[in-house]
Amino acid sequence: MKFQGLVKIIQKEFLSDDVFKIVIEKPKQMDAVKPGQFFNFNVERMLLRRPISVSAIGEETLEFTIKILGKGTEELSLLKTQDEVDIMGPLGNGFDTASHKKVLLVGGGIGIAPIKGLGGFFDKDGVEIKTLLGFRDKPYMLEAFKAFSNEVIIVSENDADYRQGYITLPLEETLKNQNEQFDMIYACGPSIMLKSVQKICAQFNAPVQLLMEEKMACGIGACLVCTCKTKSGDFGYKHSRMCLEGPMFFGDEVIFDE
Amino acid sequence: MKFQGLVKIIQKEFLSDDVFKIVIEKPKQMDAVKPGQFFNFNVERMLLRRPISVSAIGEETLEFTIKILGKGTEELSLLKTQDEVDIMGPLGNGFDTASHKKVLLVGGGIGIAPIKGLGGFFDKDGVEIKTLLGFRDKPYMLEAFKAFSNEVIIVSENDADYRQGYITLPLEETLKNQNEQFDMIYACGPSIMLKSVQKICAQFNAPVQLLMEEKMACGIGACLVCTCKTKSGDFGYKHSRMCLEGPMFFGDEVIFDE
Amino acid sequence: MSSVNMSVDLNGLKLKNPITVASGTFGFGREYANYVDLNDIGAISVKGLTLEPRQGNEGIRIAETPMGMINSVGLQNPGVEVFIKEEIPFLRQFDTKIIANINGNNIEEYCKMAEILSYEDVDSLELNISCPNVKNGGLAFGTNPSVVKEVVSKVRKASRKHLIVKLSPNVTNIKEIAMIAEQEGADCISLINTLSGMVIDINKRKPVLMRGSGGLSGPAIKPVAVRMVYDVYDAVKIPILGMGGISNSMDAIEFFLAGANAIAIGTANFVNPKITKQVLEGIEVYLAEHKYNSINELVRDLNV
Amino acid sequence: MSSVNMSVDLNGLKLKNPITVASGTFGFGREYANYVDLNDIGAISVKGLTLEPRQGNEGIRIAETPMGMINSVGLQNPGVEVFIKEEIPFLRQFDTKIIANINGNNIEEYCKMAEILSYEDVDSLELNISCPNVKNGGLAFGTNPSVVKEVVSKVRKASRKHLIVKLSPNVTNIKEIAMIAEQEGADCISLINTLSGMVIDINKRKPVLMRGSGGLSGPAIKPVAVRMVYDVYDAVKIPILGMGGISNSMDAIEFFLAGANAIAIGTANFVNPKITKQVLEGIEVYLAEHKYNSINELVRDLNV
Ligand SMILES: Cc1cc2nc3c(=O)[nH]c(=O)nc-3n(C[C@H](O)[C@H](O)[C@H](O)COP(=O)(O)OP(=O)(O)OC[C@H]3O[C@@H](n4cnc5c(N)ncnc54)[C@H](O)[C@@H]3O)c2cc1C
Ligand SMILES: Cc1cc2nc3c(=O)[nH]c(=O)nc-3n(C[C@H](O)[C@H](O)[C@H](O)COP(=O)(O)OP(=O)(O)OC[C@H]3O[C@@H](n4cnc5c(N)ncnc54)[C@H](O)[C@@H]3O)c2cc1C
Ligand SMILES: Cc1cc2nc3c(=O)[nH]c(=O)nc-3n(C[C@H](O)[C@H](O)[C@H](O)COP(=O)(O)O)c2cc1C
Ligand SMILES: Cc1cc2nc3c(=O)[nH]c(=O)nc-3n(C[C@H](O)[C@H](O)[C@H](O)COP(=O)(O)O)c2cc1C
Ligand code: FES
Ligand code: FES
Repeated sequence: MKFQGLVKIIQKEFLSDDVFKIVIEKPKQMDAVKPGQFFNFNVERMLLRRPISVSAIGEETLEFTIKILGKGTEELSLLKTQDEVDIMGPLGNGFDTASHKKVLLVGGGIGIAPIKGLGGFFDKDGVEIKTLLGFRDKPYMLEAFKAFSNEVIIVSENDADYRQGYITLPLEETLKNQNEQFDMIYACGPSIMLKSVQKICAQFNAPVQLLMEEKMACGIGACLVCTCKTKSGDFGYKHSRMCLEGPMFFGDEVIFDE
Repeated sequence: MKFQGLVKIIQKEFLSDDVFKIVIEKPKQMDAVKPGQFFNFNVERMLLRRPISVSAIGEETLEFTIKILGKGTEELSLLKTQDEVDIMGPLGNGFDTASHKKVLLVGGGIGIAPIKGLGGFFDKDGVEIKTLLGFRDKPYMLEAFKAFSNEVIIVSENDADYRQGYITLPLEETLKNQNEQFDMIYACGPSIMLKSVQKICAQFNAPVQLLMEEKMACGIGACLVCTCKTKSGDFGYKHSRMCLEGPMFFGDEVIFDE
Repeated sequence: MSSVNMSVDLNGLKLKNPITVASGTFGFGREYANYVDLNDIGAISVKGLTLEPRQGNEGIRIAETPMGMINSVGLQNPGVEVFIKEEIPFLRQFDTKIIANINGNNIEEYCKMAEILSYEDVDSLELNISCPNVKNGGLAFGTNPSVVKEVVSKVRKASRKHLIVKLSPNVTNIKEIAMIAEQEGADCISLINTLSGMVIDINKRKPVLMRGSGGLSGPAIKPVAVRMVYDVYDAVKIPILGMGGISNSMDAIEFFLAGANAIAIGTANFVNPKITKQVLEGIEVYLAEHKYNSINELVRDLNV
Repeated sequence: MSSVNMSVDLNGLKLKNPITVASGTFGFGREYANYVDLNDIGAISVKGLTLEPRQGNEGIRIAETPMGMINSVGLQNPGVEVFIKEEIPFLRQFDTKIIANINGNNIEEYCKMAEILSYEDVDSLELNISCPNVKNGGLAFGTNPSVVKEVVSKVRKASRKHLIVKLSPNVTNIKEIAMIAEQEGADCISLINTLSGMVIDINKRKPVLMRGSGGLSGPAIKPVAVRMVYDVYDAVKIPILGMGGISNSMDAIEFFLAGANAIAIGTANFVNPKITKQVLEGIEVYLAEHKYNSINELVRDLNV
């Protein structure tokens, strides 16, 4: 049986005005968790659960980093240390982390949360990590990224203390630089960013894994409401379930709408 | 304008397993509050507000005593000191407290809450008070009643430390006793109790005020969902709004169903 | 307060703003006057009126449901004559339009009321065709196309007042009913009335409401209402007064985008007596942010 | 576990307990097998099947609403042949009945599927007449009485399997449709399918779902579903499989009291994957407390 039930919150902390992290005690009967996997969080006030990626995987703990976007994440933000919350998972395929020497991590917005989990994982394996982070406003959680990355490049749309612009800028520059070769690129962020990342990586023939986000219901592949188009399939494309076949898709699989 | 808005909770305390009291700061712009009046409490998780009587009226504070019955009252029970809650009121007609020398107060179940508010009021005026209280299980809040009553009689359906049975027993005994005369009887409790109280008081020709409870929506007389039958009216009866014409009705006004 | 034009013209009924309150949820305005300035409301549709005074239904009249409520008030009201004598003069003290919501047991009663009110100081008649039709085994007038045709055309002949026809959502084809209403002379369509629903008390083992079923309102029904407004917009040319579960300005904006020219707030008044004003202000902010000059530009302004 | 008899016989379809899962909300059972013992479920109505594989609808397929959700999956499924080869053998490992939910673009497709499945190891066919009828301008089969008559009678002739007809709630008169289904040979009625609803994204200014409207499910629709089960019980003699917003055992008991012989859990599976078992246990406790010997005694056992 997969895990679904109450877990205890052992740490809760705000990282910025609207981003907080919670650390939970990992139940013994839970399956091993991979970076890029997610858990479906119950929110009492809303009908549906809320999917949240792991942002750090400890021996006996799991960390989640959550941005307040609407009522559901707002209710999660009210959780306190010692409270319990009903989660199910781990869900989804997670990142493919086959042995690499050097990887490029690309995170935009709250998409940096699963990227942090992935970085922590590679760090243990001694992989060389370069990280590109894009924020809308003031950056946060930078320490964690600096700790595991050999190099971190930060852009922000609105914070003048940092280079301004979109993450796609440093991504293009990095890939143009022939001196650096990456075994794999990993990206998570808003759909529009992933679409650009896909395009840029294709231009440079660089392999990339995209961690996608879409509204979900069951989170386990039963209801078919979370699909995106992927290239495999009889009709030139098929509708794959982000929650089960994803949320990680390879760059050359996904077809973005429009 | 009548008051509707946030008020601050300055005290919160559990009185038994499922009964708690909260004390709020009375806003300056609020109308004077009478015993038997109620406030409509907003409960975030539910659509409709929940009506709650005042159980004590201070100079600058109001007290409410609430029994957890369902989701709405459960959510109210989570409120803590310093939290704010959205209330509207005071609502309803409240008790008629025209000058009395001696009164009999009859409270059953959580119906003792408004009775406590009324006793506190009469106490200030030096009225002689006899109080009959009926509980299902272990009694609570007895100190408060003893403080203002000249005599308190307690029954419980299930607690063997007290006289067992329904409140109607001591009521009948009290009214039978020709040595005691009451200017007015006041009763609040479940509908079935009020129906018996009405009958007994009629037998003894004793004037009684009944504080009724029914599911409400608007709480101010606009939606007509909270009606009960009363004797006045063109057709022999009419449907009166508990929230506006009530919740207090005189014993000879109300027609109970069945 | 804002430079955005909020006035709307519902085919002859001119409102200073498009926020109205739904019949049966605002009494005759008196009670809410203690909480909100009635001058801030575009129009008030009063408690459903009948020719004679009505006592309404017996027993419990309300049950709460997930994000909704069902009611069975049964048109308790003092009758049209008392309305005329006591309530119109009260409401006329305020700068808001009066919509008289009329209800009948049969077509003659509807017509009689329309006639009587023709000579009275109300701004519009709202024909509530969700009433049970005694002749038709209690099924609502508004669910049978040929009955709708008859009642609307006869009421139209009985009065020259601005006429709103209020549709029942408990139908297979709402477009068909709306088109008939338009064809027979309605000036405006209002929708939706309540969905038919039931709650059973599992301890008493009987329906909470004595009549069994009642009318479901509140946020739960909003998606159904938005869909019906959207459909009716495609079917008729006359303006639409949209309602059903509106609880904040975002909800209201959904209705304008679906095709409503004005909206009504019902059940949400019970939760927040100041909601009308707050919704108005929220819409004004949205319009300004999105560079609209007038609320009328928002109507069905979908990106498609 | 309990001494109360929980087995039900839906006019030929015998279930060890009356808790089933609603089509489209439980996939083919595989996914939920990780969370709940499928042996504890009376029957599984599988994801809606079509003759050919279907890709389903494009774009966003879900929007959350107050205590509900609307979906627009568009019958994505691998087709009836793959179902037969891969899913029936999987489900047969468990002690639960298999209900094949069949869907067609036209009556011929429905009949073809019924024929094919006649020779396969499924326990019942559930005819979903909420599908859009291509011939009829996309209006659902289930909303037109004469189309219902035709499709049910033809499917009945095409197969001798136990036949459930699943009704659409988007109709004026659910009793009429149920009676036709009974008359044309349905063994059982299931209801309700989703209500038609719409959500508009006010920032993008377009309906969230690409097709505009979708199907509303979840607690929000429960009062509508209970009312329809209650009405249909009065209209037909065949058993009823009730559903719509059931989220706990109290909700389920409401449906039995309204007249359902068995119930299906849909949207609530998404929230709580173990809900089926929990509802079953909750009902057993209620029956014991209220001194019922069998679930069948609870059906429409109202105090009236
Ligand atoms: C696999 C997966 C992993 C995720 N991991 C994280 C994480 O680690 N940290 C985190 O903060 N968030 C994460 N999210 C996003 C998170 O689930 C949503 O922000 C959350 O569900 C919003 O709920 P809400 O009630 O606060 O907002 P709502 O009121 O539901 O929505 C607010 C707005 O956000 C949009 N929205 C809602 N859900 C999503 C979604 N899943 N994707 C894109 N837009 C959406 C809505 O359409 C609406 O416009 C993840 C999502 C998925 C699918
Ligand atoms: C004028 C008035 C004054 C009140 N004063 C107090 C008070 O001082 N302290 C207090 O604890 N309670 C008081 N109540 C009762 C209180 O409002 C209800 O207990 C509360 O609304 C229940 O909400 P819930 O969500 O917890 O339960 P729900 O889930 O709404 O209901 C649980 C059960 O109680 C029944 N119920 C709900 N509301 C009422 C009601 N108003 N009357 C009778 N039965 C009801 C329901 O039918 C259901 O069976 C008062 C009610 C009224 C009308
Ligand atoms: C308690 C109550 C009483 C109502 N009475 C009437 C009525 O008399 N006439 C009428 O046309 N509609 C009546 N309605 C329907 C509302 O006007 C409105 O159409 C419906 O409630 C949907 O809007 P809402 O979800 O915002 O409440 C009533 C609704 C409620 C809740
Ligand atoms: C995502 C989703 C997909 C559905 N697919 C089907 C389907 O393929 N066939 C069908 O007959 N009903 C389908 N339904 C309707 C359900 O079976 C059920 O009738 C409805 O959701 C009401 O029950 P609920 O409120 O418990 O979910 C679907 C419902 C949902 C939510
Ligand atoms: S969320 Fe149900 S299939 Fe993905
Ligand atoms: S609760 Fe609305 S009239 Fe009493």
